[in-house]
Amino acid sequence: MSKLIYLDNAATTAVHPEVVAEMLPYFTEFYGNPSSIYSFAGKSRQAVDASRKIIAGALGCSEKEIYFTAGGSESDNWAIKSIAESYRSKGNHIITSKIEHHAVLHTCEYLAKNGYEVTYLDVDGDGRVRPEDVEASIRPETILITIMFANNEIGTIEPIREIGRIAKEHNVLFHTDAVQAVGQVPIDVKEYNIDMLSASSHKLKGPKGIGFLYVRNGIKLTSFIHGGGQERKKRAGTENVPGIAGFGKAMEIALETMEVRAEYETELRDHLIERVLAEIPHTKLNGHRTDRLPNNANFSFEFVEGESVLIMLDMQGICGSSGSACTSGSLDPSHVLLAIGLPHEKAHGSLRLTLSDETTREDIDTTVDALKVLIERLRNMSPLYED
Amino acid sequence: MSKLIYLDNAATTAVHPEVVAEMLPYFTEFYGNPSSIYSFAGKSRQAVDASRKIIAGALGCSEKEIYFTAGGSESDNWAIKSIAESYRSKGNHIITSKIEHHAVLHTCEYLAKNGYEVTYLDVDGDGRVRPEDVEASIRPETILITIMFANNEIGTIEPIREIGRIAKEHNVLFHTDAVQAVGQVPIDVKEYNIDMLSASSHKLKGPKGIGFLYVRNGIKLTSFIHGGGQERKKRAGTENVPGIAGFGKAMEIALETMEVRAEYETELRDHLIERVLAEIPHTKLNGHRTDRLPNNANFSFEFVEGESVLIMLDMQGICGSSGSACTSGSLDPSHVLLAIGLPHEKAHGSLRLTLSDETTREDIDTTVDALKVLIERLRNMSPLYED
Amino acid sequence: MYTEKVMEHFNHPRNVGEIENPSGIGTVGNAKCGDIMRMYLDIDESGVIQDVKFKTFGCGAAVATSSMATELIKGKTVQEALRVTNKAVLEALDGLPAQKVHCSLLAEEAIHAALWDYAEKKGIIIEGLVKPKSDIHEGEVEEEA
Amino acid sequence: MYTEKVMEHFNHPRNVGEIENPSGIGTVGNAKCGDIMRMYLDIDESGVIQDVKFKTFGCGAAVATSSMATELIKGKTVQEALRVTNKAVLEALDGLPAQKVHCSLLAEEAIHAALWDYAEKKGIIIEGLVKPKSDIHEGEVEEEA
Ligand SMILES: Cc1ncc(COP(=O)(O)O)c(C=O)c1O
Ligand SMILES: Cc1ncc(COP(=O)(O)O)c(C=O)c1O
Ligand code: FES
Ligand code: FES
Repeated sequence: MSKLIYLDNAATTAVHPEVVAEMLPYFTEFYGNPSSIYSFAGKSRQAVDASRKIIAGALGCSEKEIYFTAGGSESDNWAIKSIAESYRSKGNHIITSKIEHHAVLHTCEYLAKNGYEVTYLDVDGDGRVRPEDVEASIRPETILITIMFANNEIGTIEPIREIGRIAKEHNVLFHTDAVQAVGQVPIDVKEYNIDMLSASSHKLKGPKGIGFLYVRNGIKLTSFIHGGGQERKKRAGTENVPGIAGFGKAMEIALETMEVRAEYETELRDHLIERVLAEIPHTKLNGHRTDRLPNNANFSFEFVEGESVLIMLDMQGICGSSGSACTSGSLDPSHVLLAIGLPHEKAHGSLRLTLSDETTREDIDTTVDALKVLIERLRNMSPLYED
Repeated sequence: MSKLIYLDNAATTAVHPEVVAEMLPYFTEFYGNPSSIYSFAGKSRQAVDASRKIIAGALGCSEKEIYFTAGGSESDNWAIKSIAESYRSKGNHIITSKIEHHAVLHTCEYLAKNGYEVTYLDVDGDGRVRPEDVEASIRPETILITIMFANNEIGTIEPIREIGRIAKEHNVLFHTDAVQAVGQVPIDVKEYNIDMLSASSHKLKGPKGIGFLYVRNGIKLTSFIHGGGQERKKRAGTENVPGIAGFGKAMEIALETMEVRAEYETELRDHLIERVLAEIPHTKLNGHRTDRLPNNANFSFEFVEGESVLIMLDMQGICGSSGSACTSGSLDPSHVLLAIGLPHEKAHGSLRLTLSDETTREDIDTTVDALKVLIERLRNMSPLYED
Repeated sequence: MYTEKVMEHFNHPRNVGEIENPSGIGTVGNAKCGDIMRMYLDIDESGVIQDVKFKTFGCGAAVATSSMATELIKGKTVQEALRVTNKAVLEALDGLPAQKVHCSLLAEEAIHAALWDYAEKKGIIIEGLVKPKSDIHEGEVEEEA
Repeated sequence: MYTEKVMEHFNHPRNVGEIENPSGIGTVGNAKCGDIMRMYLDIDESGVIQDVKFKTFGCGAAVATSSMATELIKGKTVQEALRVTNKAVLEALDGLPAQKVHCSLLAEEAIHAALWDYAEKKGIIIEGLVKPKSDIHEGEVEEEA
């Protein structure tokens, strides 16, 4: 196999070498437990503090508003379940959208089975929640609006600023799953009136297994993991010091490079989109044409099935995805593609390609050339295709 | 400062260099998401599978009974809350002990506020739960017994086999927090009738931020973190592949070296205990004299306060603890020491020293020599001490 | 995920295509669920399957099982073809991942559907053959879309 | 965790010990909570603190604040000593971690307790001094244990 062309950076990213270098000392040299009293443990504590500071700086919040978790899923679960629990006396209604990640959707479904009411908002054909729908769904008993910052499959960026404004006006808490957006697009939680925000390190060249939840000061936060006094007594468990240090470094690099990266990736992405739409017939771009993550392209190829496309790409050393990584093992079509109005058989034939700043124009061209051939091959094999 | 003498291996351990080597490729080389479909991700999936196999082998269970988590605290929370939720229709009574880790105690307290009844068993002067007390506490509505395998402060090993037998006879589920025991003493979950078991990697030279929960086949397990289909749909979140790989390697090493290590550490530990008791007056060993973890010694020095002892040790480059790391930042005396009958002021003056196989006899002698002097100094400063 | 044999058949599927005026044709599956398989059979007077072709809209396993199934029934009698179960296809492919086993059922069903069509056209009854439930009549797919 | 000044005072505490026949003695804190501090004052006829000693059972912050407090009041008049608040001690030590601030209150209280004892013995009233709540009378500690 020739060089690997990795176009699945929305599933997970390679860890940046500088991030690994940042983590290494905390495995074997400064391995102390940050909660320990001796000065040796100070090194670990400092690493945690420094990372928290970088992250708080990145979001425009205070360090005391950042709680480290084991990843985006934990952050989503914690945020939603915590609000459900703490604000139960105020109400039992939660507003979300049909295109959230399963970490949000399944948590909402769990709550729905336990006495909560959930409104799942429709999205438009580009995958955007309509702010007016959010507003119209608010009831006296609404305790939480949870809408993702950017969608993981189709890359569409949601109107977070408007939703934040509406949430504030109606005095309803607003959580956003920003797992795909953090480190990719600028986010200021105060400016956007975000009350809680979930993030995951491995989506921005940090290590897997570490994330954070931002919780605005003043929000009643319950513990999700009970135990020791870590994370201001709200999230027990010995701190994953190398992970936290790595996340901080990854965030620092992401911030420094954001502008240049976005420009570079957007151009490549647009090149990819233009070539695919021009050269492969019966093809559609999913998600908003411009209001999308700089590195995301998502296509539907009519008459072919997604897994077959992925396997054929794989045989040429190209890594893509047919939706979110977590569901690509399952046989259901993507709930996101169905929500933007795709019929089932097209929802089965989608391909997500997500770039990084290490992707080259040559990678893109190789991929498009390969796609042209293999889509044709699969179509010739397809009982749905008559040309 | 001279060489660091690290005697706080119960708080956390240095990661074994071979474990770091095992993890490294999964950061930058085989960084794929194990759920992805392309062959590149197969490397990640294989790493996860291999680790699970090692761990299942270590406990004598099937690979399908091991669920990776972010650490011991999450495992404890998940196990207890899951049983509480799934078996609510059977009953609402949980039996635990007064000397559990806070990850268990605070979870039980949380449940107690939500309609569950919890029996906190007393322990004897050595910190041992009496199996007959467990049996006597079982009621028709008892759904769970959760007793730790070995105590993190005083090192006492609990009568797990007897408790497992009782649990089985009465058809009550049995969870054990084995965070301090896994990798230190042999554990066979089938032989001991353990239904669920919590472990954490960083206690056995693995990385921080990764743990597992063993759940016997047939137990109704609810999701704690909802979302993607990872861990047989029971624990969502992109797998921490390097962490999982590292944990597997750490477990492998721990198993291979267990016997030799236990013998070595036990001898050193006994040397430490003998010297301290012989050379420092008004001193008591906490925990069982022989039925304790090979690497644990815990002393109470009358008339002195624990933090002062720790700081003085620290000034000589010796790392110890005054209880569990999570509570050493707090000002409360150890609940474990109170439970074994120590009066408050003695519970404040305790010192835990936990060895590793890298601890030398010289380290121990240096530590005892230092302790003799500093305890004397602190006593001379103490208004409680009249010699 | 897939065995070498599966990958080989996926990558070089045997007997892809259509047969004009086939003795029997069967389409099974459902585009909504992401898989459709169509089998064309050319059966001679003595009941031997002279030629077989398929088209598949489906995952890698669906393609590979179609390919293998056609290989297994080509040159066989109708009765022999009936005995080519999805288990036989699975074994010939060195197995499939658990969640993909249902894809191999599709191939079996498609053959049965084509044989049923053949029997209907000929006005005969094939012993042991029951009417396949999931047969999709021509045009239905397009209507549903 | 602790500043250099705190560590320095912890490591080389000034004025540790006892004074025989002190002008005033004060013990505050509670062994149950893990801290007890005892102050001895030697006050001359003109009300100047000629000597001060302390004993502390407590954390590093308790030791350091006792030490610093004794330094700050030594050679001062009773009135001046009264103005040595825990804030002054804190500042002199370049601060303490949040959860350790209460330890510095102990030093202030111990001084007040010793001054109260001195005033009682002398039969005088020290302006601005209120009876410290947490004074522990001799022997009480042992009884409680
Ligand atoms: C007995 C026991 N249980 C649970 C834990 C929690 O483990 P972790 O810190 O990995 O969450 C610890 C250690 O901190 C422990 O010693
Ligand atoms: C939008 C979104 N939310 C949540 C998650 C879950 O994050 P993690 O896998 O780190 O738990 C992901 C990625 O998997 C995601 O893309
Ligand atoms: S054909 Fe349905 S998943 Fe394989
Ligand atoms: S004296 Fe109480 S904690 Fe410092």
